[in-house]
Amino acid sequence: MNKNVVNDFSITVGTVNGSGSSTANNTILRAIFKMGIPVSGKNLFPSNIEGLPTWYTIRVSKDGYLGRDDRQHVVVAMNPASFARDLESVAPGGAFFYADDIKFAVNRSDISVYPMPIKHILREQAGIPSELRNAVANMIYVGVLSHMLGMDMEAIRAAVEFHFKRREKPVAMNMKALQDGADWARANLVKTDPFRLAPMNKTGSLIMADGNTAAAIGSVYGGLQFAAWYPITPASSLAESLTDYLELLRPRPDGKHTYAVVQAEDELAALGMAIGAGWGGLRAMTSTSGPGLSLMTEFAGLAYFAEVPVVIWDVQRIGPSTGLPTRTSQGDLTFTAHIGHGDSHSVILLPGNVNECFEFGWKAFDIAERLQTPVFVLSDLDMGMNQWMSKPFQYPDTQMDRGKTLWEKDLEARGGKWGRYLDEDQDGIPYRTLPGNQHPLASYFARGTGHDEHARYSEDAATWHRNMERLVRKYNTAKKFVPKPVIHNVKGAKVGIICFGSTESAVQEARDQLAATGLKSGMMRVRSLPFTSQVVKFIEAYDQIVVVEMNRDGQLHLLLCQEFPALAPKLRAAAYQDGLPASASWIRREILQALETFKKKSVKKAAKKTSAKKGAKK
Amino acid sequence: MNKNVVNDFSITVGTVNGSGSSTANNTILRAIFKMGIPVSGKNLFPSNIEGLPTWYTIRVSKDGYLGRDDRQHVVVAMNPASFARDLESVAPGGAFFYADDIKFAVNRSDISVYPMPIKHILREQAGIPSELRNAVANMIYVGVLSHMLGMDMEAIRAAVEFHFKRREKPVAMNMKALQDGADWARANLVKTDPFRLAPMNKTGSLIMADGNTAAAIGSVYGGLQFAAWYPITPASSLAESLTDYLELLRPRPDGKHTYAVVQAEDELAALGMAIGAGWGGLRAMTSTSGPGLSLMTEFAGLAYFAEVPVVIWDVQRIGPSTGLPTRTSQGDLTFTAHIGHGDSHSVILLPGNVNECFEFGWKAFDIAERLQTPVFVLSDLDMGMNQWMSKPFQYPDTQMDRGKTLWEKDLEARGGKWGRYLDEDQDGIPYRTLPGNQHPLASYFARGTGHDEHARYSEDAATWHRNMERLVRKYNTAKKFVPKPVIHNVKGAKVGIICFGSTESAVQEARDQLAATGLKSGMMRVRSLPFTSQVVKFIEAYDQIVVVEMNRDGQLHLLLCQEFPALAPKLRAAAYQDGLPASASWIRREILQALETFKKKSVKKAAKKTSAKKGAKK
Amino acid sequence: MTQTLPMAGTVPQHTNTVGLERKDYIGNPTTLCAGCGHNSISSQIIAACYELNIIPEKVVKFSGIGCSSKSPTYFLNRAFGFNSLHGRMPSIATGAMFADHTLLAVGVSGDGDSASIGMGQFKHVIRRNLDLVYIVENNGVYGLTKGQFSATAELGLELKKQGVNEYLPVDICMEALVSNATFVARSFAGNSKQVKELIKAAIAHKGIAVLDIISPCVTFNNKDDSHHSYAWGKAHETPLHEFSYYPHREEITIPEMQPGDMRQVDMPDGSTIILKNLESSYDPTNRMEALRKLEEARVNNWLITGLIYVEPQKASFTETMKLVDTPLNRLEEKDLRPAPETMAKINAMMF
Amino acid sequence: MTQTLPMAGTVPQHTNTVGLERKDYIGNPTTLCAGCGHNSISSQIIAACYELNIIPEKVVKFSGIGCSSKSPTYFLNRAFGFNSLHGRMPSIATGAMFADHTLLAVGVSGDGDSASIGMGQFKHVIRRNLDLVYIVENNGVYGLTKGQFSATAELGLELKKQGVNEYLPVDICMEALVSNATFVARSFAGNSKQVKELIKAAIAHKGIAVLDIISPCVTFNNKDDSHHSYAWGKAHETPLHEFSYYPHREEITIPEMQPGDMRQVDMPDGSTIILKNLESSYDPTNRMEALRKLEEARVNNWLITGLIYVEPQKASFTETMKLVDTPLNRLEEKDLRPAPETMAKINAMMF
Ligand SMILES: Cc1ncc(C[n+]2csc(CCOP(=O)(O)OP(=O)(O)O)c2C)c(N)n1
Ligand SMILES: Cc1ncc(C[n+]2csc(CCOP(=O)(O)OP(=O)(O)O)c2C)c(N)n1
Ligand code: SF4
Ligand code: SF4
Ligand SMILES: [Mg+2]
Ligand SMILES: [Mg+2]
Repeated sequence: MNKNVVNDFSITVGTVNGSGSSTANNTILRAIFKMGIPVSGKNLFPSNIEGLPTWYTIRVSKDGYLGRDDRQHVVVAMNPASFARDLESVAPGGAFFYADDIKFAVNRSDISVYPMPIKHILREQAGIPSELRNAVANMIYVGVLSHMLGMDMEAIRAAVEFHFKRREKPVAMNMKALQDGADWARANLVKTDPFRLAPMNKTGSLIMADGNTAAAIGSVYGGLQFAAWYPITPASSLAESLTDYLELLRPRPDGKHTYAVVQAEDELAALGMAIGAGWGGLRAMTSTSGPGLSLMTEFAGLAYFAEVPVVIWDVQRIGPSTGLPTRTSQGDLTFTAHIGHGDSHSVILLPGNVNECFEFGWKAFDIAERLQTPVFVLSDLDMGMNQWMSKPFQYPDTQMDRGKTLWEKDLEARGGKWGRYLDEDQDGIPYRTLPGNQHPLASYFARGTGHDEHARYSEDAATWHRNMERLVRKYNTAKKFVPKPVIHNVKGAKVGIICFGSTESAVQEARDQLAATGLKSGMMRVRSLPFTSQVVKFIEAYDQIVVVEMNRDGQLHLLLCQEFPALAPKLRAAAYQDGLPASASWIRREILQALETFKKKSVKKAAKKTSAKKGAKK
Repeated sequence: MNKNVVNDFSITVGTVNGSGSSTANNTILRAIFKMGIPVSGKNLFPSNIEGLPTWYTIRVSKDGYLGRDDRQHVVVAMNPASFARDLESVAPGGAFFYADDIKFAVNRSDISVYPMPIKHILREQAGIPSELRNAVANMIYVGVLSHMLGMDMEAIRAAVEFHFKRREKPVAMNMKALQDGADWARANLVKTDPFRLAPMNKTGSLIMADGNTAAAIGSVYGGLQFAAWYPITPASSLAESLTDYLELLRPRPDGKHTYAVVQAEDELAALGMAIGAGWGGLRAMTSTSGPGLSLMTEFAGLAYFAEVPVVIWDVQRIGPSTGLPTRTSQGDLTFTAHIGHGDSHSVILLPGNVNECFEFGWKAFDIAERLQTPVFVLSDLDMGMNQWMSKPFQYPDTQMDRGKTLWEKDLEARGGKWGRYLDEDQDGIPYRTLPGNQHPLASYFARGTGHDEHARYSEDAATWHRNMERLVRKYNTAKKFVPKPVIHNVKGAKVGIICFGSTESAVQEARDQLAATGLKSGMMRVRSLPFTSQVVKFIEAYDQIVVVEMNRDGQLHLLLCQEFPALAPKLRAAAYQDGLPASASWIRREILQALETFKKKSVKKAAKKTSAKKGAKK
Repeated sequence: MTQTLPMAGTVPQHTNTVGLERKDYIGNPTTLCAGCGHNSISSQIIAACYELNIIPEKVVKFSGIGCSSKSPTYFLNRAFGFNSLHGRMPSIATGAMFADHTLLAVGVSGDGDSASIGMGQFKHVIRRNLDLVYIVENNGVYGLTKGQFSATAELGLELKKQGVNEYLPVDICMEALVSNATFVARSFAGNSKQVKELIKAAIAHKGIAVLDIISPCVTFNNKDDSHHSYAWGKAHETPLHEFSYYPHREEITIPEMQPGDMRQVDMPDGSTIILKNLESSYDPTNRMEALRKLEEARVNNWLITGLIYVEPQKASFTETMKLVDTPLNRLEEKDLRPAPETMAKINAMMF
Repeated sequence: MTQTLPMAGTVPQHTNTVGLERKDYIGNPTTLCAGCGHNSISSQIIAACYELNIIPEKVVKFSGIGCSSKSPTYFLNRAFGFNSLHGRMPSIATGAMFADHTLLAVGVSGDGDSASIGMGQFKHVIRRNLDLVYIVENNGVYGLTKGQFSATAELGLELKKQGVNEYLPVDICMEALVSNATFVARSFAGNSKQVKELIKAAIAHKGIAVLDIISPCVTFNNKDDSHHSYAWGKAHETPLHEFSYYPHREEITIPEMQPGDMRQVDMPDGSTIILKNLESSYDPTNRMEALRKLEEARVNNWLITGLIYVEPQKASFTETMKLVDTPLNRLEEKDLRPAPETMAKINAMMF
């Protein structure tokens, strides 16, 4: 028997989708979390409702790494269709559990193999309604694993009770199956693999949640008043959670609502409605994913130009086009930055974890209303739909910023003097009034056509130019309001790594690995566009900058080159994507490759290289 | 009396729109052209059908400069509403003609002032139908000008006959009014201004046309088979001309059609239909402007990813949003380059003049079918809707390139071996079959979702990655097929100017002016994305590069910084736009300002500067 | 039949009961072509609002893009307005009405705007019964882009530059009806009185009120035999009834009419519509009859005008969504942000 | 009533007249849920094509996005196909049909795909009468995104995760009809025979043929009282007639019927539809009657099935556009590029 490997391995379960395995897998995840061990789980599911192979992979990491581990240590095979592949995927020395009704030859001797009589044990479960049999069957493998890996039964019970909202019957039914699985394993299996769980105390202060739920709750704490949306994976659960949490958190004795959530007929209408509401003075939002965002293009331009606050969540999936609807990506960044015809600048927030999904959920409204502009929040499928350990959500530490809004009394105070697009404060942000304002000088006519400082239609060249330059001023002002990057400077490091979004933990892990080989690096996680002053400082502080991202073209790298041409020669992209969540191993590989390119020194060569590399490889 | 100014001045006519003045103004333009004098005309019209001020400005330039002159030498005021403004606009020493029924005080002594009894002369015209009175009134000022400036009456007649397709009655009616105007001027006016026309022989080998017509004709010579479009200024006339020229150039004895032109219900449908047709193997296109292009975003991504050839003309107007529908711009470049969510690379053609509108009209199909990808052609309102002198259109010098298409016999020849997305030739371009192909192995299922080499649905990570990398290879291959830049290298010059599209002549003029002050510069007009190898060579060859463009954000500059980060530090944007066509004067000013920024040397300072400038000014 | 002006006599002739003059309802000078049907409709909107004593600040205007969609600039200058995107007026109006559901929403669109690019939003806003007066200024062409056929152009219409239209027209009223609109009317810009009365009733209506008003484009589609021309409209208009709107029930004075000659529809706000039958009796509360009438008109090329369908009692969209009485845009942080105590509870709800 | 299989006897039982077996018409194994209505419809498409002796290579398939839109993968593997974007099948099909107008176009869409996001394209492709079999697999929900209400969900439908639907449903057939569809039918996936016969007739039809097929989503919307469930369909289906399609007129053998019991519709390709009256006689060539019947069904919650409307003779879109006989995608440079001589002429036409 190998030397024990404690709290540092991965578990992957292959099942049939629609078979209810997510309950089982979440139980494992939560039980491990409850044992105080850092853990993360990723659902790799098909774009399909029922019957196709699906995988769930759990990373147990005593060091707290949450990125995907691309080695498979413990594999559970419940699906004949993916059996061969699952078997092959087990890392040498790993453990392979499988439902013994699957009749395939198991021809590997370099791993521990454990057949499980799932069907048999299931048959012994009494009174299980037929539609729940598959789900219960899955609990049996959880039971087997619990014994074999050393999962705490009380932790498991906590997870099961949480899942079934403490409803006695399902809890009992599932715990029974689970226990039977564990008992069978105790009686019948001999452990030959090294993987073990042992309680720690690293998760006590944390919660576990997914980013979409966090974003929804954050939005409710942000005072959300209007949301319109259209169903799309992986964003749907964000909008669907809004109603749940609005009902929970904003109930009124008279049963009436301080909000409306509308399922629109498509994404054009969804953003249109949100813009109408934002223009009307509501904290308004929509949420979507790539294809929906593409459809929102024309309206995004209107909101930018008519200066309407609205929040647009894009839970990124892999594109272009319909792409892989159930696979993650960071591929919408350049598109969002330049969305819409004509000149425009998008304000973009880039949450890096579930906690920030909550935080940006409420902050996005403050920023949108302060700046009177659409605010895009780019999350991704991995962050949005998977369960992550997280710091508990923190109640907003600032009051709502409703921006420069003038009501009747304000207009009276200023003797009615006001112009919708006047730059009174020289920060590019004008004052606005809201429909319903009864002051006789309050009203104005909003439009996507050229307009002067008083919102009057104008085709005058100088007026057009003045207005567009004010919008640049406003974008500059935005730097004061958007979240600053998170920076870890490292003394003596020459290499600075830049990343954003959900890849942070995997990048951290890759950096640790590189540091172990002697390559020290600083790190900055960018959290917004426009880039704030800290961004340029970080880039200046290092000799070589590598931008890590989960897309093909190195999109953040492109935007940084645009914004800082003088620094562009020392920027390199480490971009990769195939739909799977980031892993430390590809990040490390891509960083090293990117650093290689610095060895070719002269500007001339470097230029060629970059353009060639772009072409040939990235 | 001042010294004569011959063939080097501008004429601006202010009228009411919907009053038929375009006939009159085109007559002036064409008559001057017929006299062999280089000339250009620009219509500055409101987004409105009737009743608002509109201007037409003609530049007479013995040196052949076609850019807008922002000085007004000869001004004709026919519209009471713009009278004051028109009067004010006359450059000192200029000439001011006006309809004497407009009762405004003319209080300038630094210009020559000529009242014209338009109404009076009009009253003397016999038998003019009431709906034509305004149009004929305009011919009277043409007559007055013809005498005062020395326009050749035969040249005028040629223009009038052309306009009225040699129909006797209207020709006679208009020539009469014109002659009466001329006669009146001869009898009553004393010339005190210096502006004169004198015949030259610089236009004999040229034609005069607008870019939209040229693009339509070019498309017909390209073998256009299907076009779908939705009306939008300034693109409508492109699509509307298609039918005219298809009927003219592709008639058949049986009256049947080898093409279809469909007015779609919106731009989404227009591009969708064109994609359907392109997928089906037709030479298919659509034409639109900014708002329409924004609506095409999702479909553009589909065409990129499913690899469907289709041509998309974007006749740019000024945005963002509805913006100014009748004003020109080069503002859709960054948006088009990154159109659609996810990673994508657009092939973009950038015609620089009417002749290239024709040429790219046919070439775009060859490129699209060769590459199996959407090809965007970015023209603009100035180029598309105004009449320009041009080299005659040249019959295509290459045969149609239908790309890698396999019909029944081809599949037979290869024994049915074929995969829709196989990279057989390692150039990233796969082979395709077309619906209707009766070979039993011909068919495949096209989709915007992930697919393998045989077009089968796939969510496999490696397959996705492989396919996306092939698309990069294809984009690299595109460099072989897109038009190369036009380059004027200048020995000893340290400054290189980059421009694109309709600004070329104005840039040329600005360069000549700068050269006169001792500042030599090379010049490159970029004609496509991806950038070909000549682009990087040009940049490398100069110490300082200034990118001139008619937009706010310096969009080509941004794209060059992205593509050539190593060279980015020596790139500066000279970007400006207010809806008016480019003039040498702002270009000169912006180039000088951009060059100023090079004086601040250190990388650090330069970086700050660039980002600050971007914010504060650009 | 005479209509008593509300509270006539108690205020000087030229101000209405809210103390405003007609000029308080006007907008900027029009920039549309002289004679454009859209201008007459703007005038009737002005007249209707003035006569109904509406406070302009209580109105909010919406439009898409087109000549028609420019019109909101030409009436009710004191009202907020949003000239949005081509075909997208309905969604903008929807969101905005949630901001202050106490406002009166007036939307103006064109046939291109609503029946071509905007078909989807047009149908769906009706389905949700948004409280909106939705006027389609229908001229059969795209005016602003210079006269291309719109989807309401009749089959066979021939225009100089465009050739012959090959498709059957979209019938705005029929579309509204099958989308379950609760108020559907057709009128003709040449019939100012009817336009005005219908607008008044549409304003009183709760929920969506679709007004398909044939509004000639004098520049691009006014040939005598074109179905959207003044001449054709005048020759073919077939009113379903003489239509009158009474803001207060008490004021109805119809001395010379017999009950059999008329039909009365009570609106939820206490106002009343009186339909005086012309040739035959038409019941606009019967959907089947409305369908039949429209189909009959289509087959026979009749320009039927008047109230085609009304269902006065159905909940409007903002009612369905059960909003608090205060306009949402006047709510404050305390109404919107959950209390700090709730945070711990929420965290506890996570695992 | 018996239907004679075309040329029965002359070929072995298991091949059709074009020498193909049933398996030549199948597609990939379905990845939809077991029991999904969409699968039964795919089977009937396969059966109809097999029985009609259609050459699979002569078919082209289109779809949008959704579970329904995946189905073209599950039939006619030997046909080209394009699985396009959500709601945009009609435009893709339109363009493609100009590439080869001799092909048979079969489009499959969902209720979300056609009635929500795709409303505009759905209506406009009908208006143009594109030669397309347009099947809407109607289940009242968005299957692929896990069960949200679609625009065809009935008012009051309650789903576990979604709550209660507050809006009146879009009626696909009514929409098609008012857009002047030339063939409108409704069926129920549980009635395979009728589905198959209607598909055959739709294939024979020239121009657009809209088939609204209630196709239960067993995973998200199959409660017994839901209007798109198997149970409800079985309980409420009310066929308008017994519907049979005969590819060749000569083969009709209806010994036991009296002329008064039946109605015959001749299709332009020489095939015939026979409608055997059930309770009362319904005339599907009468638009007014079709409107009435749909409205009646709506009011009474009947699931009427069968051929609702047909207008067999109208020109299809590609006919209207007067294309040459050769498929456009087979034309060559000489057909497409004007001769060199023309260039000078064109230049001379410029000024
Ligand atoms: C997305 C988009 N496409 C096209 C246009 C150009 N456009 C402006 S108005 C208009 C048509 C307006 O027609 P209609 O709604 O009938 O209004 P009308 O001018 O006839 O009153 C079009 C196509 C646009 N503004 N936006
Ligand atoms: C633009 C866009 N928005 C949203 C989606 C997500 N989406 C995929 S399928 C679907 C709904 C499908 O519903 P329906 O057409 O009724 O088909 P069903 O699955 O019910 O058969 C949606 C909204 C998408 N693919 N594209
Ligand atoms: S073009 Fe037609 S619709 Fe537009 S303003 Fe003129 S008359 Fe009216
Ligand atoms: S989810 Fe519903 S519609 Fe989709 S495959 Fe399953 S049963 Fe069919
Ligand atoms: Mg119109
Ligand atoms: Mg559905």
